[in-house]
Amino acid sequence: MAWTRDEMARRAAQELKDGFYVNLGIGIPTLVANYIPDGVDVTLQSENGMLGMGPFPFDGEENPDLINAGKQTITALRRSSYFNSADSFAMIRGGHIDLSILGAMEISENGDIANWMIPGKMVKGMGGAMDLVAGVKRCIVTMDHTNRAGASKFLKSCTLPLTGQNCIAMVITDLGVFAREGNEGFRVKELAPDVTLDEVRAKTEAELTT
Amino acid sequence: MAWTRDEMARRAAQELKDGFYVNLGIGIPTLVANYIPDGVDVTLQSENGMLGMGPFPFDGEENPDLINAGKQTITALRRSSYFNSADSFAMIRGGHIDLSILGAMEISENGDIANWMIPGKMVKGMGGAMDLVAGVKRCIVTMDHTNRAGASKFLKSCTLPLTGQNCIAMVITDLGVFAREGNEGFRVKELAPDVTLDEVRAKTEAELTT
Amino acid sequence: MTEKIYSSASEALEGLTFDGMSVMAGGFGLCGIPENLISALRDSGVQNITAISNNAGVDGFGLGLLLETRQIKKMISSYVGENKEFERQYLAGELELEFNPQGTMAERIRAGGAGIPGFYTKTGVGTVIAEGKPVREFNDETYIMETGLTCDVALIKAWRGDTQGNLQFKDTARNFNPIMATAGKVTIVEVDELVEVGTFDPNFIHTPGIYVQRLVQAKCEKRIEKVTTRGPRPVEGDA
Amino acid sequence: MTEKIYSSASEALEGLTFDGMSVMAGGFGLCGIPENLISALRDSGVQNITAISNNAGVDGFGLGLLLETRQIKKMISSYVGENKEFERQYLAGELELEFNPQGTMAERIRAGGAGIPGFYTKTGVGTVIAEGKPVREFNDETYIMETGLTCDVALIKAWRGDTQGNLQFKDTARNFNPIMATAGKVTIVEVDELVEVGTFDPNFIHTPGIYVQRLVQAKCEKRIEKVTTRGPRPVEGDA
Repeated sequence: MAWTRDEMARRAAQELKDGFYVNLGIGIPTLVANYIPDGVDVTLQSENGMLGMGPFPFDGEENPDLINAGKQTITALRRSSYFNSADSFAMIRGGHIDLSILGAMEISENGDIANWMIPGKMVKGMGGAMDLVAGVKRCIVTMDHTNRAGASKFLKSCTLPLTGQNCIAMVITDLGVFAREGNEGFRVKELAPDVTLDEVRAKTEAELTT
Repeated sequence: MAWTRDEMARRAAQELKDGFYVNLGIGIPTLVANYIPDGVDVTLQSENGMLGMGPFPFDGEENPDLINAGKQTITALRRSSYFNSADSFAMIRGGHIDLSILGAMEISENGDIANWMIPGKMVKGMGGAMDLVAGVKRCIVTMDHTNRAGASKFLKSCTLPLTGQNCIAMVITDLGVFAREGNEGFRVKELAPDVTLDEVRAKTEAELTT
Repeated sequence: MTEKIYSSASEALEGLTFDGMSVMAGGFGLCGIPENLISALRDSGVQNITAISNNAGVDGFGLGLLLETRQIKKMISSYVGENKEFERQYLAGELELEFNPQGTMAERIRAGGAGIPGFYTKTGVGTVIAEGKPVREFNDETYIMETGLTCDVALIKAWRGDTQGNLQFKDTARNFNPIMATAGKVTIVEVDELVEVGTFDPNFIHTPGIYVQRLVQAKCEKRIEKVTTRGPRPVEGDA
Repeated sequence: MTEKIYSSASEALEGLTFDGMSVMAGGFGLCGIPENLISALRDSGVQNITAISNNAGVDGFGLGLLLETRQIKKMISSYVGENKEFERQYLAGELELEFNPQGTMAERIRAGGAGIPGFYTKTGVGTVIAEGKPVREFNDETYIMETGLTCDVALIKAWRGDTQGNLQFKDTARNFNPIMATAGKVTIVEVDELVEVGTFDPNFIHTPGIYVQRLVQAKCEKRIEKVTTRGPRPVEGDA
């Protein structure tokens, strides 16, 4: 049985270590914050200029001067700090963020990621995604293994314009967990319950080792 | 009669305009702060990270955390702000300081300056001098016209290792004021009382126009 | 002392607008945008603006106002997703658009203000962003060169400013504002609160007054783009 | 939560020192130097240090301590005028010295911490500083390339720090400290005051805790290099 979005988020949360500084993308990655393991203290960065992101505010307590990178109203914590956009990306580009979890349209077997534009469609821009994948120490992607038409999103090489090259260390899909070290290819690390390796191979264009 | 150090400083202070942000070097330039004309409001920058330098403290009121770029104890003003060294030199390099007044060992007719090392002697370093002459909007030098041996310090080209190229807009010596526009040579703008053009020419290796 | 305080946003813009000018506008989404200065820029009627701003506002608010009136010729942004009029003009070929990765854009602005004409970054290597850009190897890794960015006028939104132009920003409304303040040939700031010089602890000034040429106090609407809450605050005494 | 607080400077250095290591030390002159961490580094006995610091301390204080014991192999500084032992070792060829213009040095450190391996500057063009460095023209002006600078361990002096490692600096003792804090593989900070998390207004934190791996509260002597005064404070009532 393939994992749900929440199960994927829960699995991704297992990659968080105590003391980590983490940047979470939009979509499934946002859900990861709900599954931080007990005893693991994590500080969330928001690339619009905040470290120590708190939960959403209570109704009526929204602060227009306090939003996350997804433009949602949020709150601060006792540990929070604010800084400008150049300082925020200095933190990201300089490799100070331990982990980024983000979504993707396509991942290739050499760790390339495409998640910002589809040719022919209106392009909204890459925001901070290119900076994150190039700068953060370790990048994990959470995505569905196939698209709505059933085609693999885990490819030999990306067909969409890239967000970054050779930068994804782990892919968590509804079917399992796939990890790589350095410049190697991806290895099947875990399978979702009742998902078979054959099923994964059938739905994966990328070369996978076990 | 050649100008004294204080007279040179007073003359240099005439170049300050209301609202200017100014960096003053060590020596005669430091004295300029004593002669800021009435009605002219100037903010002094210290490259170790302060805007709005105040006067020296009263006896016994020294603050070890508050020094100027010459490492002397100073005080703050109501307008003061502190920043780090990178931000301080971003301000300098980015052309935000209106005027720098500094000392020199040699000046050449094309606006080069040498003021940081004498080959064969122990070299102490350039500190912030190279950044200042390369970055500040307008640089004025105050110096004696000749050295102790009577040789000109205002040369066709500098003999000492340069601090910066083509960056000095005005030279104020004990003998007079010499100014240049853009890439032109220096023009005699003023002479100290009873100093003759002939005397200046005799003591100047650089080409001067009148 | 040269007076930096102006009585209205349009007065603060006076004499600075011209056809084809480049303008930076602070803000991330609608958070920390110089609302009043943007409106005044629209009212000035100036044409063919190159606008440098992380986003393009929304329909009818922020830079959306200048898109409606077609005063913007070109945008340099990292993300423009929230604006139908933008999309229409762009798809119709009426609007030029240059995408920058957000961190590259922030660093280009900081570099522009700091007198750094170019720097190297890993961001965008192997992507369309790298096309045509100089490349250099450092420690066997490839980096691309990006250039510093400045502008004719920077429009800034700050929380509090003093009469010397020293500024403080609030929460994540800080974002691009302090760096853009360093990158304008002229920098104009609107503040929620104008205070006397000496009000701020000099240790906690985000933007020193040297970067601010004109300052105006103005009321902001501070529209929220995506109100997101976790529900009502629990009544006291509840578990 | 990983504990960042250490009980002494030498404990804070434990496991991080090795022969040939590079160390940044904050401070300008003797203002804002990590006195206790420098002493602890001396006591560690580590050899062949490359020390990156704007100045080299004075005889018997600051980095002068490490020069006395000949633990420093190379210095990267902008000005070293106040230290006889330094001069002796340098003239005897016992010490390598690399001068950087102060602003170039500051920017190299900031770049190192920000993941920028190289940048262009006008500073030093046409001087010995430019020798051997790549050159590039921007808008018909010549610039030289300088590289980012990082280190194995950064030693930082802050005014106050909280248990998460968030820091505030005091007056001009800020100087190189915040940028060096970003450029250390490991950053160790000594503070005058250690406070509970939540003490600081998040708008006014100079260095976010992400940059701080180890923190120790320690008493500083804060020696003044050049006491300069304008005389006694006038007695009240005097004109």
